Amino acid sequence: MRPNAFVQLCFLPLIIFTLAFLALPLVRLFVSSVSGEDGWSIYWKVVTTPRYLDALLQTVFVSLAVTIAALVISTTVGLFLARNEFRGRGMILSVLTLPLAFPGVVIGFLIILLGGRQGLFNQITSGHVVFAYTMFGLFLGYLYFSIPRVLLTVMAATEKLDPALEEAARSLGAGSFHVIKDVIMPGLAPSLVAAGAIAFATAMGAFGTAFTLATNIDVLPMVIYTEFTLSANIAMAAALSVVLGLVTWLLLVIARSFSGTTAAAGG
Amino acid sequence: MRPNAFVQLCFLPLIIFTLAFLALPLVRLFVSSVSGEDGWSIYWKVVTTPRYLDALLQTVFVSLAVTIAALVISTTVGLFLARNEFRGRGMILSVLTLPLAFPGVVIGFLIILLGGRQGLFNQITSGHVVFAYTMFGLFLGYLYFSIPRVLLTVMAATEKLDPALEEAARSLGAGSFHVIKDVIMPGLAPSLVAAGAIAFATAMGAFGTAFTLATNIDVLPMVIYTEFTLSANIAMAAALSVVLGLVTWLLLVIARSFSGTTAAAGG
Amino acid sequence: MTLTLKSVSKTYPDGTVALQPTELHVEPGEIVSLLGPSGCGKTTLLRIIAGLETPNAGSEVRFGDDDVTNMPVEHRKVGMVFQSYALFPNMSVKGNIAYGLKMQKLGRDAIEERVTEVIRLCQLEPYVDRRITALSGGQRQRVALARAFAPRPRILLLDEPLSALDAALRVTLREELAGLLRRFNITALFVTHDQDEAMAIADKVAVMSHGKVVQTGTPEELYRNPKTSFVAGFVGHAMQLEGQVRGSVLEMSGGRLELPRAGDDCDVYVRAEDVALDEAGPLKATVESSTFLGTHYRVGLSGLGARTIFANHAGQKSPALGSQVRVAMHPSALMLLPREDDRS
Amino acid sequence: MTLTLKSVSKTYPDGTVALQPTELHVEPGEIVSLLGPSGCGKTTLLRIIAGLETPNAGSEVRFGDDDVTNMPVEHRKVGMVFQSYALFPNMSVKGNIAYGLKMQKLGRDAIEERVTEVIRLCQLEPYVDRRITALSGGQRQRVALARAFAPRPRILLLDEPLSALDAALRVTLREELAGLLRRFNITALFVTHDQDEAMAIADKVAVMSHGKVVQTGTPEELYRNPKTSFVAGFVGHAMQLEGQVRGSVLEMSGGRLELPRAGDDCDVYVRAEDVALDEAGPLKATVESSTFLGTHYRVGLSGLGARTIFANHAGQKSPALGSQVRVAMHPSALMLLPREDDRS
Repeated sequence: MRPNAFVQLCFLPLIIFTLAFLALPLVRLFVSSVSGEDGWSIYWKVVTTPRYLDALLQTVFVSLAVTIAALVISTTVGLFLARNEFRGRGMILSVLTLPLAFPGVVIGFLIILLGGRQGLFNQITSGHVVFAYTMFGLFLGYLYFSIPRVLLTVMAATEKLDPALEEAARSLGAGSFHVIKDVIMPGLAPSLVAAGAIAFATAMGAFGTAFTLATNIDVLPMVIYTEFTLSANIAMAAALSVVLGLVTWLLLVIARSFSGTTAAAGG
Repeated sequence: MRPNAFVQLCFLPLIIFTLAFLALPLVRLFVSSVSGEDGWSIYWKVVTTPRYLDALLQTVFVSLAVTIAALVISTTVGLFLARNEFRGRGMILSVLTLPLAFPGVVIGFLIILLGGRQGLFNQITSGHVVFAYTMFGLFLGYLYFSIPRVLLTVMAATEKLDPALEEAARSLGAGSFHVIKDVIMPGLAPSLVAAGAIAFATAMGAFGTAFTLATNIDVLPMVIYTEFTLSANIAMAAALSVVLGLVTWLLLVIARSFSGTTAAAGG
Repeated sequence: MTLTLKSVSKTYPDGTVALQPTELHVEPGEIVSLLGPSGCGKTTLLRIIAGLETPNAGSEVRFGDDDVTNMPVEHRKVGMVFQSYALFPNMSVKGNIAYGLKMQKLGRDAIEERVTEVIRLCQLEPYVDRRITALSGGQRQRVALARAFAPRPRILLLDEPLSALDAALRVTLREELAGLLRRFNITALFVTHDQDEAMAIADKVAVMSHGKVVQTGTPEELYRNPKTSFVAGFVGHAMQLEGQVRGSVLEMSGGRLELPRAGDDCDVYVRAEDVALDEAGPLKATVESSTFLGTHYRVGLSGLGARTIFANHAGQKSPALGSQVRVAMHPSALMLLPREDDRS
Repeated sequence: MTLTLKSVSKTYPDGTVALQPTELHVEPGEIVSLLGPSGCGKTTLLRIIAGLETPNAGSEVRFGDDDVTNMPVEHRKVGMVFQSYALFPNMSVKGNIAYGLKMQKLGRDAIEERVTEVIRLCQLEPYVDRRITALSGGQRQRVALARAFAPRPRILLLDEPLSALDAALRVTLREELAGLLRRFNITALFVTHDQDEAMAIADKVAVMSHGKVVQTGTPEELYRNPKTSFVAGFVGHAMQLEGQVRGSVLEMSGGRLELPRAGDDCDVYVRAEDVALDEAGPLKATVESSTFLGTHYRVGLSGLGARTIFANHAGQKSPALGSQVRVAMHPSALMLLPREDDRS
């Protein structure tokens, strides 16, 4: 009946192929995790072994910290840039989005150049400030990574806010504080949730930065890498991957239900 | 005169701080690259040393291939999913976007589980198909990574297409092929350019996947890591980072000028 | 080309009845309007004729002798003008107009010739190479019309062609559209919810309500001789007079009104232009509001029933607010219509 | 509260003059409309009064005795109704209406009391706890009005309050709005491009053109005694009669028309309702088009000049297309207006 039924028939094999391509590896991953010598209890082991649990908690913690910091900084700066026209605005925007072009490894490298043993800060303070190899260094690296992404989302959302809403609030006697609290923040909320979810997911999985800073930072992707490559403990690596994936996926799903379908579209 | 001048004054320091935070490391990176023993000629060395040039070209090549493949697959699947309502559609969408939750390391790991020496394909074909450690494995890994992101962008853009445009073309006698060529593709073009730019930038910088597959794949982020950590050749690592950043940034800028300001907002 | 619909109906998968079995006949060259409030099924009917919507089984759509019920839209040779115009933003004005001709695989010269002809007819010469985004609303409308008309369609279908324009433009473009359609000399069917628009453009109007065509006729027929209270209310804004009909007299709270005939099972309707402020009138009312509208005052009268009755008063001065006036309505202006439930 | 504007003007940074020096005086309780085509500066003027736009130096805006020229909008105590209504989507109907009172830091009971009062006045009781997105266009308009009115503003400013509604609703809501504004008993100023809207709601209309108020008066004054051709054309659609004025006679291509007085430097205007088809009329014309509009036919006449002249013909039948008719216009209906360039 429908005239493009033929075209749809052509699409079908592609869909099946794509699904298989995307789903098969995940099934395989899950099977691998429970086919080690521990069987299903490997997931119990993840939760009870301090090394794994600590890594998981640390990863979630630093990711949350980065998400919150990136949201606060980017929202403030984004609002300012979206609402003010001045000379050099275009240049500032370009600089702010430059980090988008650099991968995680380079970002880790940048952090070492600044906060490493031969880094800028250490030179200035003559040997007192080394933060590159700590959790704080990782935090800064991830933050560096996240700010431009969140910033661009906030600015796009700000441009879509109806300026009449703000004017209405002001005509009713609202000062700047109330305009931000009652009009701008509720208007930006969906975009902030979406951007935050992306920032969180990115931080959860960031490997390049962590690996470059290396040494003794135990974040989950690092542990997975170690288990797999160095210890050849495939089952545990798979189990940890499944846990990491589940946590991130849950958060993305929650964010999407808060902010409509656009949440992961920014990903 | 303007009532929120005070608030703007408060923003200013934050802007300056943010700019410094984002710009300072980059300046430092550039300074590092030219303050080695080669000075400025290090950039000449990048272009003339086969190892570096090959890595750069290989990285650009595999990124382009991934971008094109992801665009073709995601556009076809995305159009089909956006235009057809059927049972299980929600589930298919969830599966298609699951890879968003997994970081590069895990993706690399997945590729090994499938195409490695002990991988699924090798078991099925009894020892004939091992592709995990080749450029093709890397390509598959990146593709796995890119499809969901491009797919979501395409679907969001498809929903925004005016269905009346399609109906208009059909009422003028256009068949399915012409509808896609004359109406749908031009309508999706800005989103496709934006999504493609993001896919390209991500592939250019992906490290986790490459590192997990490891061994003899020379992509740029790997070379940077090697130069920095193993050879302690900081100047060359910095120079390669600058080149990588510039290439990616140029592409993002070009894409943005094609598709309006939304290009990098998806980033 | 004649257009014939036989028991065309449409039920959506969720059970909503968008269109009850409908008959319609349009003569060659006739311009017919489907008029009705939003949600009455008029757009569904138009889309079924275009082939953009599939009617229920048993429906029949004929273009002349050709049964097109199961023919896909791209083979029906209809010209469609969409509410949003749906012009291709990636093509110039000329590209849009030539599109249908290209799809017919005509030769270059033939396309060029026809495009030039249509552009001249629609007075689009100054805009030929413009981008669609550089056109005003009225210009877009003309391009949409030219695009639909260029491939010589069998029938032209227009979906609320003026509703995307702002009020000030609408009246001017209404007359332009009416002129163009007549110059095209083509069978045309257009949907609108605006009775002025339907009357100004169409030869014949089909009034729809709740998925059904309730009356078809020339604008004059519908206005002067509505068959239902819905048509009376929708075409010309007739107001119901509340009261008790006794023989050929209506007893209202403001007095007794003579009817043109006995009408015991009828409701009585009148239009504002037939309500006269007349010192010798049989009814008493109080002036509640008064609005100057240029040619006349629109005077709101209370006391003639629960609802306000409006009178178009053409005098130089409006009666004072709150004053008592006497009101007359000529029996010939009163419409006696069968009592019915509006929703049926 | 009186509103007084003294030489208020506005030039944008890019040099565009949005508003030439303008005087305006509004009496307490008066409802005044700013009427004009889009781009005439009426919205700019309204926004300057609200405090949302800064006028040029030398401008003066007074609310009663209070010079508010440099006062920011949040301290001006104005009630503003926006074209898009701009209701807060994250608050309920009640939350929206209470917002202004909360900003005044009133006590809970005082807020509750005032909100209840305003909700009753605007007949919003059934919607109190609804989300904004669950309201129809007409309900949104009433909420926007209630929200602006609740904090007892000194003046109510409305920016095209009806333009977001579709045509069918607009006429009904026009009367509802007029009623509410009068019940509020507040000084109000509203912007519109629709002359019917301005006439139906306002006590006084200020017609604007090209950044200037060109005439102020009651609807009747503007309609019957326009001072410029722009006002005559915009209020009541007067048409210019082309021809040569010789003493008190206009020599047209269709014949000679008697004028009410000698007017050698004048253009002559007439409205469609004053053009009569009359066998004894002095002018000859050809019927070009005819549209039935219920109360009358709108007959297009050619031969009276280069442009088509329309006549509202109230008869039961329209003259045949192409037929020759004779046309009369009563001298008292002709408007002699100083010849001028419309753009000035």
